[in-house]
Amino acid sequence: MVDIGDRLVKQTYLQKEISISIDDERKQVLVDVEDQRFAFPYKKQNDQLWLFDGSTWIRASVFFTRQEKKYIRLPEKEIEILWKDPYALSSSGSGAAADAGDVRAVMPGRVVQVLVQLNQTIVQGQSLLILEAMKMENEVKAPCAGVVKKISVRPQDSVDAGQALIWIDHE
Amino acid sequence: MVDIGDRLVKQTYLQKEISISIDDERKQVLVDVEDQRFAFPYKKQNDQLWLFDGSTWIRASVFFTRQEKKYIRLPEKEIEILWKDPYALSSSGSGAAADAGDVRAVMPGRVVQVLVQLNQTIVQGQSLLILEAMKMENEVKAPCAGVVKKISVRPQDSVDAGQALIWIDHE
Amino acid sequence: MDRLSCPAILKNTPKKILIANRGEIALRILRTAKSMGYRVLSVYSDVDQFHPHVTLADESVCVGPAPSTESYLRAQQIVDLAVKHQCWGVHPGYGFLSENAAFAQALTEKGIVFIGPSPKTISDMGDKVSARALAAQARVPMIPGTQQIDDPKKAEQKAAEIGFPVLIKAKAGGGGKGMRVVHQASEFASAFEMARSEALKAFGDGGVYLEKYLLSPRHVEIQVFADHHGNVATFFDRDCSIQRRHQKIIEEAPAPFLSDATKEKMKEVSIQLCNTVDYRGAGTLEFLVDQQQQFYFLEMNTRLQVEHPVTEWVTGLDLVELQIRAAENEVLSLESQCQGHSIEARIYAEDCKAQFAPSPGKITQLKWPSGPFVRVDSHIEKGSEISLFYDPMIAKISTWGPTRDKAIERMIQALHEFHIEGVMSNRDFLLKTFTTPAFATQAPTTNFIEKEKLLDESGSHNAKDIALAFATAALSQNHAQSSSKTDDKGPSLWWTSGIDW
Amino acid sequence: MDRLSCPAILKNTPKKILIANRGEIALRILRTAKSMGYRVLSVYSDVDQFHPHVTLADESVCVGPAPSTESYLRAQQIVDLAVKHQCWGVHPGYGFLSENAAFAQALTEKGIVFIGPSPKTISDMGDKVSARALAAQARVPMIPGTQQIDDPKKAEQKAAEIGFPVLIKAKAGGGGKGMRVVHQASEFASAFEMARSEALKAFGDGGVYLEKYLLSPRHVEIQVFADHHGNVATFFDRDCSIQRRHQKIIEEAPAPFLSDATKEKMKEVSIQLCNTVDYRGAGTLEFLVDQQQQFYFLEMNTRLQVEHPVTEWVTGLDLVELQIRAAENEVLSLESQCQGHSIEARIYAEDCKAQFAPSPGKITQLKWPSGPFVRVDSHIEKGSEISLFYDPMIAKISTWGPTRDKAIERMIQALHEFHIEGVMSNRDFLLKTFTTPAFATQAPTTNFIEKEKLLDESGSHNAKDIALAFATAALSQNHAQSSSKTDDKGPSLWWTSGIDW
Repeated sequence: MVDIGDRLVKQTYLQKEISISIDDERKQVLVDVEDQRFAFPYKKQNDQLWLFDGSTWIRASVFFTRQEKKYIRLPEKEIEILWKDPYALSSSGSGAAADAGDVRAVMPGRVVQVLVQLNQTIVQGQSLLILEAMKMENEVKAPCAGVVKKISVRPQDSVDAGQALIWIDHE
Repeated sequence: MVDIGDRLVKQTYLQKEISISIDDERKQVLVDVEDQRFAFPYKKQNDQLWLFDGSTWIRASVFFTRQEKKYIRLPEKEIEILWKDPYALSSSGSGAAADAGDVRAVMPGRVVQVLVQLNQTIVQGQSLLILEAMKMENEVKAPCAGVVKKISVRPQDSVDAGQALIWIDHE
Repeated sequence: MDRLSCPAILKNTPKKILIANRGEIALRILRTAKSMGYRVLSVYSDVDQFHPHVTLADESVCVGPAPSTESYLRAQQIVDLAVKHQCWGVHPGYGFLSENAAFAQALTEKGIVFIGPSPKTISDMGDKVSARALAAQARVPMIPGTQQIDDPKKAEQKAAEIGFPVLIKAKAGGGGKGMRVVHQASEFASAFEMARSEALKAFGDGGVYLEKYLLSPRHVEIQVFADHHGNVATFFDRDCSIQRRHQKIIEEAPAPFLSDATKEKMKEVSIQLCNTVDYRGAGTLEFLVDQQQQFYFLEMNTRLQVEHPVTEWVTGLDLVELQIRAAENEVLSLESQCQGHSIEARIYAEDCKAQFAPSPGKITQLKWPSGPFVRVDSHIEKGSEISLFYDPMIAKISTWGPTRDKAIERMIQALHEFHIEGVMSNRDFLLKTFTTPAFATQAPTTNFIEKEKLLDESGSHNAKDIALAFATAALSQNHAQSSSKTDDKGPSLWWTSGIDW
Repeated sequence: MDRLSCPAILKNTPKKILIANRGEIALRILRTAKSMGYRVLSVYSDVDQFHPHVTLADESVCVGPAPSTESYLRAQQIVDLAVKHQCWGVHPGYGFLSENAAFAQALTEKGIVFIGPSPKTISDMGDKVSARALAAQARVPMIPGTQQIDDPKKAEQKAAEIGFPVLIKAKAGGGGKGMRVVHQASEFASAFEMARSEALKAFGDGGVYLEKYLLSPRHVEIQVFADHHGNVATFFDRDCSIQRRHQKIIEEAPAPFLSDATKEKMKEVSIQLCNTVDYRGAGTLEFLVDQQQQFYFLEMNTRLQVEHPVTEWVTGLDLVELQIRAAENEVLSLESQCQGHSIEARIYAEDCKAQFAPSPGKITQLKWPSGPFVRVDSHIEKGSEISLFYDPMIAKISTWGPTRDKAIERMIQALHEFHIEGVMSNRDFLLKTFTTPAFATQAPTTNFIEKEKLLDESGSHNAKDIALAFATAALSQNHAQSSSKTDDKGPSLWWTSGIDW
C-alpha cells in the first residue's frame, strides 16, 4: 500500500483495518477502509470541525466519548467506533511495559515538557509529559491512576524508543 | 457617603452620579444611584454572569458595545449607558495629558508587565502594559493608534500618579 | 406595560402564580402564565438555579438541594412560601406534588388556589384501587383484577384466577413506575414481595394490587376537561403505545387506526367518570386497547400530561391557560375541533444500547430543529448539566401535519436537524422508529420496539460512512489538543502510533 | 430509508431540487423539500459555506464570493449547475433571481422546472408598468399614476396632474426598494434624476413611473395560488402596514379591522388578475387601503413572500410544498379555512436609534424563544457572522392564537425570551411596538411608527434598572478580563478610576 505520508494511524472497525492520516498542507484527511481510499477536505471554523463528504460540507462531531468508544454523528445516522489511543498503554493492554505504571517512549523523540512532579497523585488518562517526535508534539497520558514515584527525564532530553520516562506507583 | 470599599468606580447617567463597587468576598455588587443604594449578589456560571435583582436571578449581559456606549439587556427592557474607561484617555478626552499619545499613570502603582516593544504599531484600545495598583492589576490601553516611540518604565518599577509610561507617535 | 383584558389583574396588581415544578413543564407553565399577565414565582433546587423557569420568572426562591425529597417534594415548605409571597394560585405541573392530595388540601385551607381538581378527586383517583372502584361505578370497562392485596397467599390465589401473565401494580404508582410482570405462578411469590418494597420506597405506600396483563395491547388515552360549573368535555384521544421500560417515548393525537365507534365509546365513559366524581380541570383517562379494539380502564391522571402538546397542536387550545381559567372559576366554552395529526417524541439523555441507562453530563453543543409546524419544549441550553437527580427527559419535539404521514415526515426532518453533544441521546433510536415502514402503516403497540427489533444492532454502515467516522475521530482528537483557538489553522498536534519503521 | 408515497421519487432515484437562495428562506425550502423526499442541492457564497442550507443539504456547490452579483445573482452559472447536476427543478425563494424572467426562461429551455410562474408572467408582473396595465385590464382598482416616464419635463407635468405628494417608483423595484416620495413640485426635478440612477444601480433598469402617494394608508395583500390546471384560489389576506424605511417589519394574517366586504372584493379582483394572466404557483397581490377601505393595486409579487408563515399558521398549509406539487403538474385541491390569528416579527441586526443602520458582527450569544404556537425561521446560530453583503434580516418569529390578542401576548412573551449578543437588534423596538395600546386596538397603518412616536427616546428608567445596568457593565468589564475561565471564581481584575484620595 502506498505510504500516504509519515503520520499514519491504524485502527480497526469490526475486524476491518482502517488507516487514517491528516495532510496539514492540503488540509484533508485520507482514510483507507480495506481497499477503498477516501479523501475528505476539512476546515475548522466557529469552534467546529467541518468535513466535505464529496457532496457537501457536514458537521464532523464526536458527540460522546466513553473510554475508547467514540460516538460520531453523521448527517442522518450515528456510528459508534473504537479508537485505540496508543500512548495510554491501558493496564490490560498488551503493551511491552512489564508493569502498567512503567511509562516508556514509544519512539525516539525529545522531551518538551514534564507536566507532573514527584509524589503527585494522578488519574488515568492524565497528561504526564509532552514528547516531540517527528515534528509533532504528543501528550503522553497516564495508563493508570496512582502516584508519580520516578521521573527519569528532564525537558530537552532526547529519548529512545522504549526508554523509561516515568514510573507510577498504582498499588 | 460612607466609603463602600476601596474599589469604587464613578460613572454618570443622564447627569445622575452613579458609583459601583464589586465586593469579591461577599460576591455582590454595590451600586449607588443618587441617594439610593442597591446590592446585587452575582455569580458566574456556564460562561455567563447572573445577578440577583432582589426577586430572581437574571442574566446580566452587555449585548453590544460601541466605544464608550454599552447596551445592556434586562429581563424586559434594554438600557444604553455610557461607561467611562478611565485609562483610555481618549484624544478628545479632557485627560491631563497634553498630547493624546502621552500615556501616564493615573495613580501610584507598580509595573507588572510591558506588553509592547519600541516601534511597534498599535491600535486604539490595545493593552500597552499592566499596572498593579492597590492589589489590583489593570491593563493600560492605548488612547490612540500609532507607533510606540518611548517606553520609560520596566517591569517591577513603581510609578507615581502622572508619571510618564509610554509615548505613542500618532501623526 | 398595559395588559390586554384578562383575569390576571386584581385591583391592578397582577396575581401571582407559584410554579411547584422544574424543567420543561415549569417553563411551559411560566410561558402561558406570563403571557396571560400573571406574575410568576418559581421554586428551584440549587442545581437548577439558572434554569429558564427561574431566570424568566418574576420571583424565585430556592427550596433546597438537588434531591427531590429535599426540595421539590417539600410540600409544607412550598405551601408556606405561597402564603408568605401572597400567591393567588399554585400550578403543580406533572409528577412531583401534582397528585398529592394533602398538598392540594393544605393550599386550599390557606385560601390559595390549587390549579387542578379537588383534593378529594386527587386522592380518589390517585389511589389505583379506589380509582378502579369509581371507574367501575361509572361503568367504565375494567381489566380483570383485584383491590389492594397484602396477604401473599391470597394474592397468589387471585393471580391464578385472573390467569398469567399477571401484573403487580403499586397502588400509588403511575407513569409506568411501580409495576412488575409475572409470567408464571412459580415466580409470583418473590415478585410480590419485591413489588411491595419498591412501591414503599418510591411512593411511600407499599400497597399493591393485581391485574390481567394484556399481550401487546395499545395504550390510548382521552384528554378530559371540566370547569367548576359542570361543563365537561373531552379534547379527543392520544396514542402513547410506543414505550421503553414502561415509559412513553412517542405519543400522537388523534390515535391512529382506531375506529370512530371505539373513540365515541371511550369519550362517553370518560365523561361519565368525570360527572361521577364531579371532576374539575384537566385530566386524562388511560386505557389499554386489545387487538379487537376492546378497551379497559388503566388509570386516571388528575393532572396535565407530559404529552399534552399533541392535543394542543390538533385543537389549537392552550391547556395550561384553560387550567388557570378554570381555577379562576370562569365558565368555559369547551368546544373544540380535532384537525390534522400531531406526533411528539421525548428526547432522553440515555444510552439506548445500555438498557436506556441515563447518560448524565454537560451539554457542549446543542442545535434545536425549527420551521413550519415544529415545536420544541425544553429547558436545557448549551452548558446545561444533566444530573441523575431528575428524570433524564431533556426535551419534547412535536410536529403537526394535515395528515399523519406529513407529521411523520416533519418529525424525521426535525430529528435530522436536532444535534446534541456531551451526552448520549435517544435521537438515533427515535429516527429508526419513525423510519420503520411499520410505523407509518400499522397501529403502534406497547411491544412495537421488540416486534420491530429496533434495539438490534443496526445494519452495517457503508465504507464511506465508516471513513467519515474515523476521519472525524482523528480530527476532533487533534482539534481538542491543538491549543490554538483560532479558526482555520491546520492541526499542529497529531498522534502517531503503530508506525511501520 | 423508505419514503412515503410522494412524487419525489422518479424511477426510484429521488429527484433533485436546486435551491438558488440563501439564509432563512433557503433553509425553509430545504426543510419541506427534504421532508417530501427530494434530494437538495444548495448553492452558496464562500461566506455562507457553513450555513445550515449547505450543511443540511445533500449536495452543495460554491458559486462565488460574498457579493450577490458575483454569486447568488449569477443566473447563467446557476442554470449550468442545475444542468450539470441533473436537477429536476430550481426553487428561487424570494429576492435574488426569484423574479428574473430570463433565469426562469433559461431553465425551462434546458428542461429544468422553475418552481414558480411562467417566464412571461414573471416579466409581465415584474415590470411595474405592464403589471399596472394588466391589473387595469382585470378591472383591479388602480392608484392614479403614469406609465414609464423618461422625459423629466413631462414627468414634472404629470406629477402636478396627479397632485403632491407623489411617488417616483423604479419599474423593476419592489420590496420597498427603489421608491422616492416628493412632497412639493420644487423638489421634483432632482428627485426624479436620483430615483432613475438608484433604480439603474439596484435593478439594472433605470425606468421609473409616477404614482399618487396616499397618506398613512394600510398595506394589505392577498395570497393567491394556482395549479397548472386552471385551479385558482386565494389563501386569505395579510396586513403588512408596519414598516420602517418602506420595508415590512411586522405582518399578520388575517388583516385586522378590515370589513369582510372589502376582503371579498380584494379576493375577487385577485382571482380575476390570475385568470387574466393564466397565473401559476404562489403569488401575492399587494394593495394600499385608505381610511375609507378603498383599495388600490400596488404590485404583484410572482414569488413566495417573506411573510408566508403567518398564512401557513392560519391555514395549516405548507406553501413551499404546494409550490413544488404545482411544479410537479399535480392537480391541487386548494380549499382552506382561515382559523385564529397569526403575527410575524422580522428580527433585523440593526440600530433602530441610528435610522435602522445595519449592525454587522459576530453573534456571541443566542437564545431562541419556543413553546406552544411559536415558530422561528432563522439560519443563524451562535458564532455566525452577520455581514453587510446581504439583507440584515436574521430571523422571523411568528406566533398563532385563537384570537389576535392571544397571538400578540405570545409574541410579547417570545420576544422577552429572545436573546442575542454581539449585534444590535430591533428586539426592544418590536417590544415597544407590540406593547403600545394602539397596536391592540387600532388598525395598523404605514405611519404607525411615527404616529405612535416609537422612535422617541423611551421614558426614563427607574433607579433599580439603572443600577442593574451599571452593575452588569462593571461585572462584564471585569468578567471579560478575568483570565480564568472557571466558573464561580470572584473577579480578579478590576478597573479603578476617579479614586477619592
